[in-house]
Amino acid sequence: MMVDERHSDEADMVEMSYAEAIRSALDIALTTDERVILMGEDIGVYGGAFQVTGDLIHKHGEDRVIDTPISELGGAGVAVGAALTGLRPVFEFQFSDFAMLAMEQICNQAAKLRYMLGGAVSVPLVMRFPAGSGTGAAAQHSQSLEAWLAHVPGLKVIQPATPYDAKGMLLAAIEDPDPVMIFEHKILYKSKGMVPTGYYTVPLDKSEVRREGSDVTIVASSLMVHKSLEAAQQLSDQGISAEVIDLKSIRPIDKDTILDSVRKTSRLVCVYEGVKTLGIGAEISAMVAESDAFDFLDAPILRLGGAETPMPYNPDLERAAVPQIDDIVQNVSQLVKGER
Amino acid sequence: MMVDERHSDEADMVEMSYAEAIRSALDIALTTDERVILMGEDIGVYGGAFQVTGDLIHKHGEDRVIDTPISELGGAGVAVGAALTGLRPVFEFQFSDFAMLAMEQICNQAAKLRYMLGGAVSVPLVMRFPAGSGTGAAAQHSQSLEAWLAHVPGLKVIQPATPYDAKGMLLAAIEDPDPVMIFEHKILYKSKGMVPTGYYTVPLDKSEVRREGSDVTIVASSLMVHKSLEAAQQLSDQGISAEVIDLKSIRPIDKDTILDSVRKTSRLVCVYEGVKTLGIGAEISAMVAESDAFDFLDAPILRLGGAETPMPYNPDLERAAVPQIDDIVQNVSQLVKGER
Amino acid sequence: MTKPKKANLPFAIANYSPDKLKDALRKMLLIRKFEEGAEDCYTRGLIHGTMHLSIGQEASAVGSCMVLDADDQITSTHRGHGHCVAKGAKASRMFAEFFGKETGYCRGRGGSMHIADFENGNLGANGIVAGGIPIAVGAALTSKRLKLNKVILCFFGDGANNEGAFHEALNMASIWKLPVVFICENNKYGMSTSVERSTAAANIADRAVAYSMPGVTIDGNDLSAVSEAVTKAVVRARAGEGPSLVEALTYRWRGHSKSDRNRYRTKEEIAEWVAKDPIVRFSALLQEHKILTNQDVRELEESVDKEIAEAIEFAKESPAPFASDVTRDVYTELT
Amino acid sequence: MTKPKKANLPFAIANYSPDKLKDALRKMLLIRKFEEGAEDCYTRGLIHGTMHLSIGQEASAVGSCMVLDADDQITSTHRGHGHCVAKGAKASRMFAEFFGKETGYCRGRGGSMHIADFENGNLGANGIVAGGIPIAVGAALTSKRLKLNKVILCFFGDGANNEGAFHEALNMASIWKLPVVFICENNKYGMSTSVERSTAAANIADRAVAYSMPGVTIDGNDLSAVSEAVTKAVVRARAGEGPSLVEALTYRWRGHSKSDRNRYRTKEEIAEWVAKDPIVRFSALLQEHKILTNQDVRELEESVDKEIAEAIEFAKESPAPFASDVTRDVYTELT
Ligand SMILES: Cc1ncc(C[n+]2csc(CCOP(=O)(O)OP(=O)(O)O)c2C)c(N)n1
Ligand SMILES: Cc1ncc(C[n+]2csc(CCOP(=O)(O)OP(=O)(O)O)c2C)c(N)n1
Ligand SMILES: [Mg+2]
Ligand SMILES: [Mg+2]
Repeated sequence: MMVDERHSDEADMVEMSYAEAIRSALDIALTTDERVILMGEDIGVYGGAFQVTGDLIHKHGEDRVIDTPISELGGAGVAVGAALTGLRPVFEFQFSDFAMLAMEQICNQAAKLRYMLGGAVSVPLVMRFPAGSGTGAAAQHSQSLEAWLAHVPGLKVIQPATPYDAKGMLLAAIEDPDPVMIFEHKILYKSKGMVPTGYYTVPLDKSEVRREGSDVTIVASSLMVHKSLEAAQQLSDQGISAEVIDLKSIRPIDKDTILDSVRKTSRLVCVYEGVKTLGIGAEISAMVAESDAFDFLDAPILRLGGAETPMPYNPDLERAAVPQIDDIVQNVSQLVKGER
Repeated sequence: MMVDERHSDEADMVEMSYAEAIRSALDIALTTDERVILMGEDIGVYGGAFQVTGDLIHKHGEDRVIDTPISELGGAGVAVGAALTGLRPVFEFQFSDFAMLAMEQICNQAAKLRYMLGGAVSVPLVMRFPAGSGTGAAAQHSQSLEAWLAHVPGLKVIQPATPYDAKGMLLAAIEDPDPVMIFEHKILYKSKGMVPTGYYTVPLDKSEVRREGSDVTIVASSLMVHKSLEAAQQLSDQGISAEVIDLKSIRPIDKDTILDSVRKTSRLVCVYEGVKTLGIGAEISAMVAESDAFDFLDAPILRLGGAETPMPYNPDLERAAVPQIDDIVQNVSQLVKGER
Repeated sequence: MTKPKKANLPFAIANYSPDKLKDALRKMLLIRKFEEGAEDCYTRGLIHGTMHLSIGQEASAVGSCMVLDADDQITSTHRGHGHCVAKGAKASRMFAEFFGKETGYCRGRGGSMHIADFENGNLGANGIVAGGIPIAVGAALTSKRLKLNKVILCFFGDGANNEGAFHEALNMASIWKLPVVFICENNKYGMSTSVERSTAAANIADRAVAYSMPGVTIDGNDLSAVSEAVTKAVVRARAGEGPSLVEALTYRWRGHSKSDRNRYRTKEEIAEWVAKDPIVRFSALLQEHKILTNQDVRELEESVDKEIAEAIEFAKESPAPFASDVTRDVYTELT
Repeated sequence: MTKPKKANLPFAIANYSPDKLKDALRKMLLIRKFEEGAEDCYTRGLIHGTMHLSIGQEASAVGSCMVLDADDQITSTHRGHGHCVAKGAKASRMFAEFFGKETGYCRGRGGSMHIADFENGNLGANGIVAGGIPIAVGAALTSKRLKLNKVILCFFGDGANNEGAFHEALNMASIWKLPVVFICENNKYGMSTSVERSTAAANIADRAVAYSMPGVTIDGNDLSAVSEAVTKAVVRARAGEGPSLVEALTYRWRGHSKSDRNRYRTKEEIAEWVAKDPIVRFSALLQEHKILTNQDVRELEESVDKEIAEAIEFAKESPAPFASDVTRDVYTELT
């Protein structure tokens, strides 16, 4: 599950979990910028449903780390209004699923205000969405809805896959003048990686090649990056060289990195946890299919996405509902061998 | 703007507007099935913001044609609960944009209840979403959000483009045991076509070839069907033979009809009004790119979708934000000539 | 059920038969032991996911549901085991659901947070706080429109009362005079946030004013008080006079869910409420009024223990779903 | 502005300078004539889209905003022209916006439903009913956190009070004691649905109880009554004591929007309210108290007429956006 972190110049790296890395970013932001506030349900003394905010309330006080009532729409709207007028709120949805209640404020207000007002304002708002399955929490607590938000102009949408990126991209998001939506996979919160203790940022609009390869490009995001890397390792035992791209940003999509890779490998597989139909793999596939890289393609573009179903409770069904390492290995191998 | 209606056996066809065709379907359903109720804002004496329900309240009474308070989430939830327990509600969102407030009830409840309950229940709910731009109503009243709902398993999502389909698909939707979401383009409400006065249904899962052609397949939906047909006419003057498919259903997508056409024409262009990124064209493109029809493709798959922006108020900007006939002609012609 | 109350007797004693009272105690015990059993199975790794236990809140579930006729309906919450048992569900099929089995109420697809029992009128728990409130109002609309004469009880927590869905749903129920009773189980906290810190009203029942419906705050650990208040509300609903809001003050002994570290409340507070155990209170009341002997209660407990043990056995032995059925029941099969 | 009220004098007369009163009347006239001008341009096809006129409601906009300091803020609604003018916007840039021009407040991107004027503290109209309510609360949170001492007035309609956003936002404003004043302009109807048919409360101000804040229902066509109630609420907000709810009873003379056929109300009702014209009333009050003469009023009207004519001219002459700029300002340019 650990990805090698090659890109930091900082000397003082320590091992942190993904959740700790986020907390470190929040701590730095709260400390250095008095405009930053945190809002969310049970993020105070409880420390957040996934213990991401932890004990920040004790250090920064309940005026900065604000427990909201269970009011997702209103809470998000308060954050929008605060961002519009001078604060820099970082809003946590307890589960990304509950953000469905707040789509109006996110997508009708935060995303559009700058444009509707002719550029007169910015909305420096960050929202965090714990997403994904694997916890047995069933259909209303396990969704991957990033494709919805990535469909909305005015938002920036990211999915960091490592502790390093989780911290660096969050710090970049807090500084960004526009609304940035961060999808965090719940299963990643406990994953570990080397992370600088101090301040640094990671660009919000760049993908990253996590493993180089020549036979096929796998574009994956979030938890699926790790599954794809594991699959690539197994594929290499079969003599198949897979390049793995960590998508990281889904609005905007880093077209160049993906097209460069496809021009090199001639094959593309998109791996994502959200429902396959109209999930982010649809966009990546379509983007490549309409580009000049189309001419380089030697095989159909494969998508491995979530099954066309609400997330089931039973653990075997739950596993069957999202791409697993075996699925990736088998499908990629068939594709490369021309069997599909 | 009128599409020739070739597929009705009924003798007693009359010319109706799209809005009248919907009203006719609602009238029949209210008359023949006491479980059917209509719910929505100002659908009673006002007749609906787009005068779709018209004077149905006078015929069927305010117990059947129910003006809700301005409470989209609660209203949708009431409709879900009613559908779950024996009624067959047809819920009108005044503008599809306001459905953002009700995503929770639509996508967490209506779409998932049957599955979460192991098949013990059905949710025979119909929701109507007046969508699209062209009215100068700006960013919060002009969206095309069908891609969001088409991403959600458990829902059926349709976009009828003609009065004939609007009525026949609505009657089919009301009979369907599962939640059916209908996107109606506001600009189509006044468009006319021949419609049987009596009862008939049109399948919810079938696309239709509206114009046959051999050089390129244009898959379009809703208002864009009409723009594409007009473009196809102009293209034929340039010697380009375009096949135009009216998508009609976006969940499920009628894969066979599209693949058959692409196998014949070797070129595919998707035309849709929703934001290009992760709009329905992304899914169609990706579906073709991963199918065996991929091998038949002679050119990249083009998408003409909405611009990456909230909808502007100024009419010139508004026109620039969605595909126009000229854009279709120009892009298709370039594609066929190998210029892209 | 609606006989005039006898002077000086608690409502439940005055209005219910000994059998019905005994059944109420049995249901309370069944809820308690069901949840203790579920907790134990969870700890032993036999159940996955998460669960929200209502131990300590049994009086509000049983005291409310005992007022209903068999074909009345309820909507429930993430903390819904008690409501489910109180409305007549079998412990065996509930355990089977938690074990993810085909014999579960949701055939293993729903789990604790989506437990439902349509045959007995439980329209379902809900993973979305306040998600069930508009659904209950919709069920009440069906009852009224189709003249089914059903009353719907809508359970939700104190935390849920700050959701917009609460506001919109109560308003509609009132303007349309629908047969629904809103029962707020106020256990002082949402996940961790107290009512004082989250709700700008001294009593949640005060909010009834905003919807022109009666609102009452009662001791939710007193089964008799609960059934008295709910009876009034149900009578009103059934008479076509519209909804009511009943706020039952109670407490969950356990943490919010299985991952709670109880940082937001004190041991003393918990102990104080454990001392108000609704089961002990109701059992004492029945003994005081000679409805049951101490021996009867012991026998009841034993029979419940046996039912739970058998239910867990049933769940363990039941078949699991096939992974290949993952997309089954997303849509209704058209035949 | 917060001087003690002189005995027997209407609040406005007792508390405001003649200049300020005259300016208030001028603003009311400006709103009226602005909207008449906009309506005329619309009818003549010079303005497209739709618009919601507040003719008849001028007292609540002006009476509220005149209480504010220059850097206080407001949030407005789809029926927001009046609030915008009252908070100090220029008619010329408003017309330019309606004409879709680069010189408009939103550079032609927003139109009537999104008119805003940040420099003067108008955070914007909103196309979403109740959409601005949580935003106002957020602005109040900023004011409190950064100690800006700003008060935020939050305008919304009677229809908006049934949205969940209303409930959630008022609750948060109250528990956090934020400096915001909620002003419900109750003009008896949403688009067509009357308050009686949609709202389960006799007065919308009654709902303040649910949020432990003061609530008051006033004659919204009486500028003095409006500014009196809003002054109380602003003083309270500025003192850190939290929000208030002011319900101003008023009426829109015109249909809901440009496509309304007025089927849901009678000619008599409209006539009755036209007779309560807030401008006539305020003008009469000023003349009664010798603040203005009839001649002064006529001069005011003429100067406003001139301002409107020039504003329309400005809008017509202004440059339109380039179609190629369609995606400009979706994101902030990073420099
Ligand atoms: C819309 C929504 N927001 C947040 C949650 C997470 N959550 C689950 S239960 C809960 C607390 C609910 O409190 P209350 O309504 O008082 O019920 P209780 O748990 O006390 O029984 C929270 C915040 C959720 N499930 N749904
Ligand atoms: C969320 C939402 N629902 C519905 C609408 C459509 N709509 C616009 S204004 C309006 C009526 C609003 O009534 P009220 O709040 O009383 O304001 P008024 O128009 O009377 O000033 C409606 C239903 C909308 N814009 N937003
Ligand atoms: Mg609680
Ligand atoms: Mg109104």
